[in-house]
Amino acid sequence: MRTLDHNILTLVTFVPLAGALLLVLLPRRDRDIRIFALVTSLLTFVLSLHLPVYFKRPLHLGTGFHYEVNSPWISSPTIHYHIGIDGISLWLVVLTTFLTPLCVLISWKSVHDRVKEFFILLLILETALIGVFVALDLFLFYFFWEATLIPMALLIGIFGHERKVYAAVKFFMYTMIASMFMLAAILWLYAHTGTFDFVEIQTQIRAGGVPNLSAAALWLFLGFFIAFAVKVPLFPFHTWLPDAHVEAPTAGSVLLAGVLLKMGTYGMLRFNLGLFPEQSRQNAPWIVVLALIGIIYGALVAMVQPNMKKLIAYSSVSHLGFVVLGIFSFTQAGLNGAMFVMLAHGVSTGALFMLAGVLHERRHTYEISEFGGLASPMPIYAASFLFIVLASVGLPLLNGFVGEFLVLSGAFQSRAIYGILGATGVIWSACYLLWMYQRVFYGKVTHAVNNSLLDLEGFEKAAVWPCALAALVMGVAPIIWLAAIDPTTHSALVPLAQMTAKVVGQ
Amino acid sequence: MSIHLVLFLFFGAVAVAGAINLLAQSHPINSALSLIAVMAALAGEFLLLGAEFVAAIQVIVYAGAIMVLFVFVIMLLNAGVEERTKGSRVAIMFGIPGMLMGSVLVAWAVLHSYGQDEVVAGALEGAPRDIATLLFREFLLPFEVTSILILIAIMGAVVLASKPQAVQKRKEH
Amino acid sequence: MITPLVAQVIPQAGEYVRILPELVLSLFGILIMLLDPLMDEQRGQKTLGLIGFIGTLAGLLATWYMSQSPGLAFSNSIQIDGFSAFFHVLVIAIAALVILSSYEYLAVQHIRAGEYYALILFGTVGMGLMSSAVELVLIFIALEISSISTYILAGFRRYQAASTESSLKYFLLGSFATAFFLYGVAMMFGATGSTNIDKISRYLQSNGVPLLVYIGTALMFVGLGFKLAAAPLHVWTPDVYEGAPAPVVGFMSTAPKAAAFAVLLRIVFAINEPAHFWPVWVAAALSMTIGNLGALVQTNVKRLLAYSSIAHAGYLLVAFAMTTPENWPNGIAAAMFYAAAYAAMNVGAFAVVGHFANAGEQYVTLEDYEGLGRSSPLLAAVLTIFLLSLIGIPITGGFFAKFYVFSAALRANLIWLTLIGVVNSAIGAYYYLRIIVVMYMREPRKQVPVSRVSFGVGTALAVCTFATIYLGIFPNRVLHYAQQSAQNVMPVHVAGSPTSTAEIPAIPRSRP
Amino acid sequence: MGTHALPIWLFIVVSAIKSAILLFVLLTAVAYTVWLERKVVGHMQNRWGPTRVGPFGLLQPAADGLKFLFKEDLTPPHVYKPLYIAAPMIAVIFALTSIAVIPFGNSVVIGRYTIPLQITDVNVGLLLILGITSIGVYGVALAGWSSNNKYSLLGGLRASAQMVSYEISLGLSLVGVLIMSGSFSLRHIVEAQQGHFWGFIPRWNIFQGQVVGFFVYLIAAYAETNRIPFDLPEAETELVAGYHTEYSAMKFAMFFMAEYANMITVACLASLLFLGGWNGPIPAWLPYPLHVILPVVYFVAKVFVFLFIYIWVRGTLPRFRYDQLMAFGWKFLLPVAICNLIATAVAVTW
Amino acid sequence: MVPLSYYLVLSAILFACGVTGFLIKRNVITIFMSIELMLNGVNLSFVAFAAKWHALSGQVFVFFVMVVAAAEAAVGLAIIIAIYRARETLNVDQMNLLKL
Repeated sequence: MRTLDHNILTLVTFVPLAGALLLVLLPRRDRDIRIFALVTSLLTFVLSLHLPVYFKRPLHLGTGFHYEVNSPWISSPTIHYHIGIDGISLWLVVLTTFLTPLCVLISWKSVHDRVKEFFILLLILETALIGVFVALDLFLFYFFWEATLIPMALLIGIFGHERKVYAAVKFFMYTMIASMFMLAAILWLYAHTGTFDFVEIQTQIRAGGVPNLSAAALWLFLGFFIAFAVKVPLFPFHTWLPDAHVEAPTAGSVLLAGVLLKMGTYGMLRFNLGLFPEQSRQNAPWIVVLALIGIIYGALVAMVQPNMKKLIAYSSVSHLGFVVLGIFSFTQAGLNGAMFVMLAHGVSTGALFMLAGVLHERRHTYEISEFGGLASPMPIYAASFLFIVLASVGLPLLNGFVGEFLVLSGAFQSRAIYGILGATGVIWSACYLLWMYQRVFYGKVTHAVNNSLLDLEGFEKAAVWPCALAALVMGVAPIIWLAAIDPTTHSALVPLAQMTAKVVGQ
Repeated sequence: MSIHLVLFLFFGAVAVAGAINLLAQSHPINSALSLIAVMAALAGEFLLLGAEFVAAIQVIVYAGAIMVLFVFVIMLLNAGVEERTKGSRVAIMFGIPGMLMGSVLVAWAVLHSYGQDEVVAGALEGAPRDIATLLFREFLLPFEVTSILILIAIMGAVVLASKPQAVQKRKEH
Repeated sequence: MITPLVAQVIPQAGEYVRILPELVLSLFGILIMLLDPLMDEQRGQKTLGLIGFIGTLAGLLATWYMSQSPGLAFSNSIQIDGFSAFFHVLVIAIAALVILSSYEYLAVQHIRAGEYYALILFGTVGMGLMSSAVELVLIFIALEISSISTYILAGFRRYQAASTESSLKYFLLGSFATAFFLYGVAMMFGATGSTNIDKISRYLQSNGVPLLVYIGTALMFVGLGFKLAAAPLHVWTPDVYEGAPAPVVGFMSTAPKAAAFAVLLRIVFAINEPAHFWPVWVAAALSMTIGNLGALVQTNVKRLLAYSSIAHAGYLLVAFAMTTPENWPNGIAAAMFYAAAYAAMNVGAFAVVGHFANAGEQYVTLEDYEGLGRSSPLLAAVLTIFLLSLIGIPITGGFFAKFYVFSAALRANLIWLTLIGVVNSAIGAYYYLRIIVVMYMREPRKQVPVSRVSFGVGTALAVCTFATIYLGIFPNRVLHYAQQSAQNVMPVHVAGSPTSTAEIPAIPRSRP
Repeated sequence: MGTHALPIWLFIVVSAIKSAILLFVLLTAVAYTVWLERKVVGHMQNRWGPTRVGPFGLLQPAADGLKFLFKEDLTPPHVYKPLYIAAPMIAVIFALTSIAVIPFGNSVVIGRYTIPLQITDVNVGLLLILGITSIGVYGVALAGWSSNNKYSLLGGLRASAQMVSYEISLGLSLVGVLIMSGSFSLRHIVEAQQGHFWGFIPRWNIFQGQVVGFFVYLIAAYAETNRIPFDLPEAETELVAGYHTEYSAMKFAMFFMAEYANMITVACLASLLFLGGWNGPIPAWLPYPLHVILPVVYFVAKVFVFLFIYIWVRGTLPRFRYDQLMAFGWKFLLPVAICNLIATAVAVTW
Repeated sequence: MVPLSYYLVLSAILFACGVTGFLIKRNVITIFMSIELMLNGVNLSFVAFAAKWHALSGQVFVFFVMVVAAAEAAVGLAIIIAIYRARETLNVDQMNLLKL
């Protein structure tokens, strides 16, 4: 078991890549390819279940990271293959491995052109995504961060809808340029600490052993923050998101909303908070304001969207605002809530995109006005949709509720007005989602075509229902997740608490 | 004024006049002839500096071989009077002042560095034997390597100047 | 019986080992020339190409053998050390790849093979010598060998006016630049009384830096800047690259540049003339900016890559702007690594472009690349890898190349230059991406025939891809080697350089 | 060098006198070479040659000269005038200049001063001659081009191509001699050929293994001077006199003079380099003036022999075709010259 | 006797004339001749410096420069002939097939 513990992360990370490489060699028989991709992603998922199951086993007590692997990779500059997970990244990894097989399923029929390329890209993307969450070497992190870009851009660009090229390029350029700033910051850190290792840099910063840090810290903080804020996307940087979502194929949207956006918030949590607590605190006010704007603005814009997918996309802007709000409230509840919203949003928005994709599959449009009264021809579909919408809205006992509740309570603790403004977001989200549901499913069938629409098929059920199930379990027993998250967020807040203590002491 | 200075000034004047004439003339053949004049005048300067061998080689190689090639090509292509097309105005506008500045800079640097230090003419006997010794010892490698250079040049001249039909002919054979 | 005179003239066998790669390549070049008239076109293309390829392999072997006996040779005119071995391997490997990728190109374009392969080999000889020469006159001649052979190669599609024009432009501007370089050498000689880099370095150390040395370095920089296509001396690049045959462009955008960089490294760092900082800084910043901005508006892929090569010269020049000696090894090593990575990806990119171009190079616009991702997925994928590497995306060599250069620059506190570089790489991403987008995300508007990938091109591409990825995942060995051999370039008098030229033992020479 | 002993003014006077004499002799020689050629070729072709003017037609050159002088000097309308006029001058000036470094005998001792029988002795004399003759090609080339006539142009083109090509063989054939004597100074070269093998074979270079070099030189020199069988630039039958089609009167005469002066230079050079120059048997009991005069006589005799061979060849051989000429130059003469060079170098070294 | 700097200034003037010719002349052959003029200027520098340093090597360099110039001339003129065949002009302004 020890060897497995040592290698499990590497295994989880690279099994999809290995699958992709094997897929290259496979002949172009679409069915085989689909099955192979499904098997690979399921295998990854199963392997990744090892992580939470044996999470508590004390492996490396010193650093707080589990399943750590640290072996030299490149000697100059000293880059290590340093991976490991803590409570934050644990669930994000699992979320990724959970969503990928569902993506394969949902793409089973909807992708029929260049199938091989599609699944190769999907599996490469999975590796890169997992890599982002497990990397503990800043360089390795950047490496995977950039590596997510290409398969995602290609997925959008090749398999997307009408304005796919525009969307793909926009997506690529936004993220690419933003991450340049992060690279600059990483290089500065390397130049002044002599290492890329996250843990070591953290230790050095906390010990105050980095020369010139005080002058540069703000810029470094911003360098990281911009890269993450674009990815999240935080309010003024969000313009790429609707385009990318609308044009992306279903599986692309699912991974984009479900996992890719979390890379940004994960980065904030891990790097901005972890490396620059002081700057985080100083800059928190305007960041929180941006987050609140995001929450409300996203919700309001979502409300008027005539396009279902765009609506969900803007809802993501709104939800991710909660995450940022939670993170920068600097409270235990807020951080836990932020983490939980990430997971919940991943599951429920992923499912929403899948469902939207199902509709698009049948009608080739996302326009809400094209539908109406779908409840009668597609009862199972309507029921599933309702379930997911409720989860997303934040109905108690479903997953959305737990996270949002925690975030808001954290925000209240931090400053009441944050909580109040944030709480309106919940209301808005109920409005636009339910209104959308009403327009699509209730009433009479307005378009005759819709009468003959097929209900959910087997593989679609197989893709959507696990999400629904997960949403339910997360809502009922959030403790399973929070048990791992809580200690980590707790330790993440320690330096902040010390800082406050210092300020108070003075 | 010593005889050397007189000769220097004479050859120098010829050289500069030739160079300017090269620029002023519109017909390439006139330019070529002025260039030959420059080369001949430079051979004179080399003699003043005691470099007899170099002077002779200058005449043989430059004036006698390279410039013959130029004249040959001018004749072969029957190149006419240069057309005064729009030219590259930018080059003229920025190039010439820049060039003037550059040369003034070099001249200043040279005068600054050496002032009136004089060269003793003939102080250095450019005897062919000494040059050969140097060429075959210190500069053996460069000397040998020039053979590759010449080989390339010959090959290139043949490849580029031969008529494209040659390819077709080869194919027929 | 050998008379004493001859004994003095003939160098010892040990010295010949130090030019062994050049000897081997020249011999193979001559062999090709001799065999050329004996063969008809069809057979010539195959056989001569094979001989050329074997020649380069033999050259690599010879380089290995050569690197076993470091030291000075031929009256201190060349110096064999890790540095020169590195560039030898680089240029010879480029030549090998270009020969492979020309294999079918020549047949498609009806280009005579004999002179073509011979010129590549001879040109490689010049470039090899450039990397090992420490004598300015030898550098000059070697530079001319490499330049003249590329002038000719650029004009090889003779039945096309564009190619001849490209050759002419390259030639005129190239010789113009050579004259500047030569004037610089003259100034150096005048100021120090020597043309040996080591001697110049010593002279400057003991006598200070005369005024003429500044002018000399500036002039030499102008001359080499042309060869490097560094702005503002870059104007020839797009025209020449557009007109020249694609594999030749792959060759001349990498090998002569690498060699010129080797020369520049030796000159800049060994002479240690303090005033080079600002010219290099400006040239680097300008090259990056002009190259990237110029590439944005191009529709011809060859022109686009030409501008990109200007930009890459700029990135590389960043490594030259190190001011203090303790930063030099970083800069040198970064430059060496960059040259290697750039060679791998650019030769590969041009091999693909050359393959797509087809007879008469008619398919070279972005429009022709539409839908290639569908019609020839493998080639498109390979080209994508090269382009990603040119952007500097991780897991490709281009990433580490940029990374090393920028981190070296940061360590030398060149914040602004690094910033310009980083912003430029972001701009650069756009136009490389355009090619990828066109290949994968557009439907073809016209039918572009793509011939089957032949063995030669296939092998070349495989090697380039492998090298690009290898450098992107395991840059260790190459970088390590570069760092070690960077010490060889360091001038004698800089304290703390463990293996300076002075300590490399000259081969003892017995004179009767 | 004896000249060092001369005061500068005396040196200038002596040089002027030497130049004047030499020029006179040369021009006369040119005139009479023409006569000789006509006469000899006439006899070879079983006719008399010039007979009318003077005994044996000896005054014919003077008559020709007068005729050239007094004929109307036509300048065709479409020529490029500056060069059209300059070309013959270039030709004749460079043809006459090269004689300056040719030594034609030993030194004369007059009073305290030793005066070499040579206008000036440069230590790179041979190179200087090569340089001057190589410039001479411009005369022909420019004449052909400036005439604005396709025959002339072709003639000029042929001339320059031919002269550049054969100059290489010419130069290489001389290198053998240079290796043997180790100097570029013509005087040294001649002095290196003094003495005999086994008491009777003179140590001339041609007897020291430079036979091949000699013949290469001879052939290349014929080509350099545009003489039959290499007279393609002025081939009457195809090019209507080639580069000098448009020339008449004195300008034509200049080309004529240049050609023959070049012949003489080449002949001088051949005898200096290969046939021992002015070396020859001079019994010691002869009075001093003969010691000075005999070498000059020997030298003139050798030159005469060469000129005779020139004429002989002209009377015997047909003209080459142009491609044959080029092929011959590059594919035969040049390799032979190189082989000769290598053989000489090897022989001298071992 | 002549100061060294005079020679060098003369050489700089010739070089500058060459550069000017390169920039302002329109005929390819003349442009090429300007380059030769530059090389000649450099040669004068070399010989003058050789005299200054009493080093014959300066004269040897001239030798190499001439070889290079000859090689360049051969190749360059061949290119010029080729381009004349293709374009029937020697004016650089008309060498415009390759433009943005």
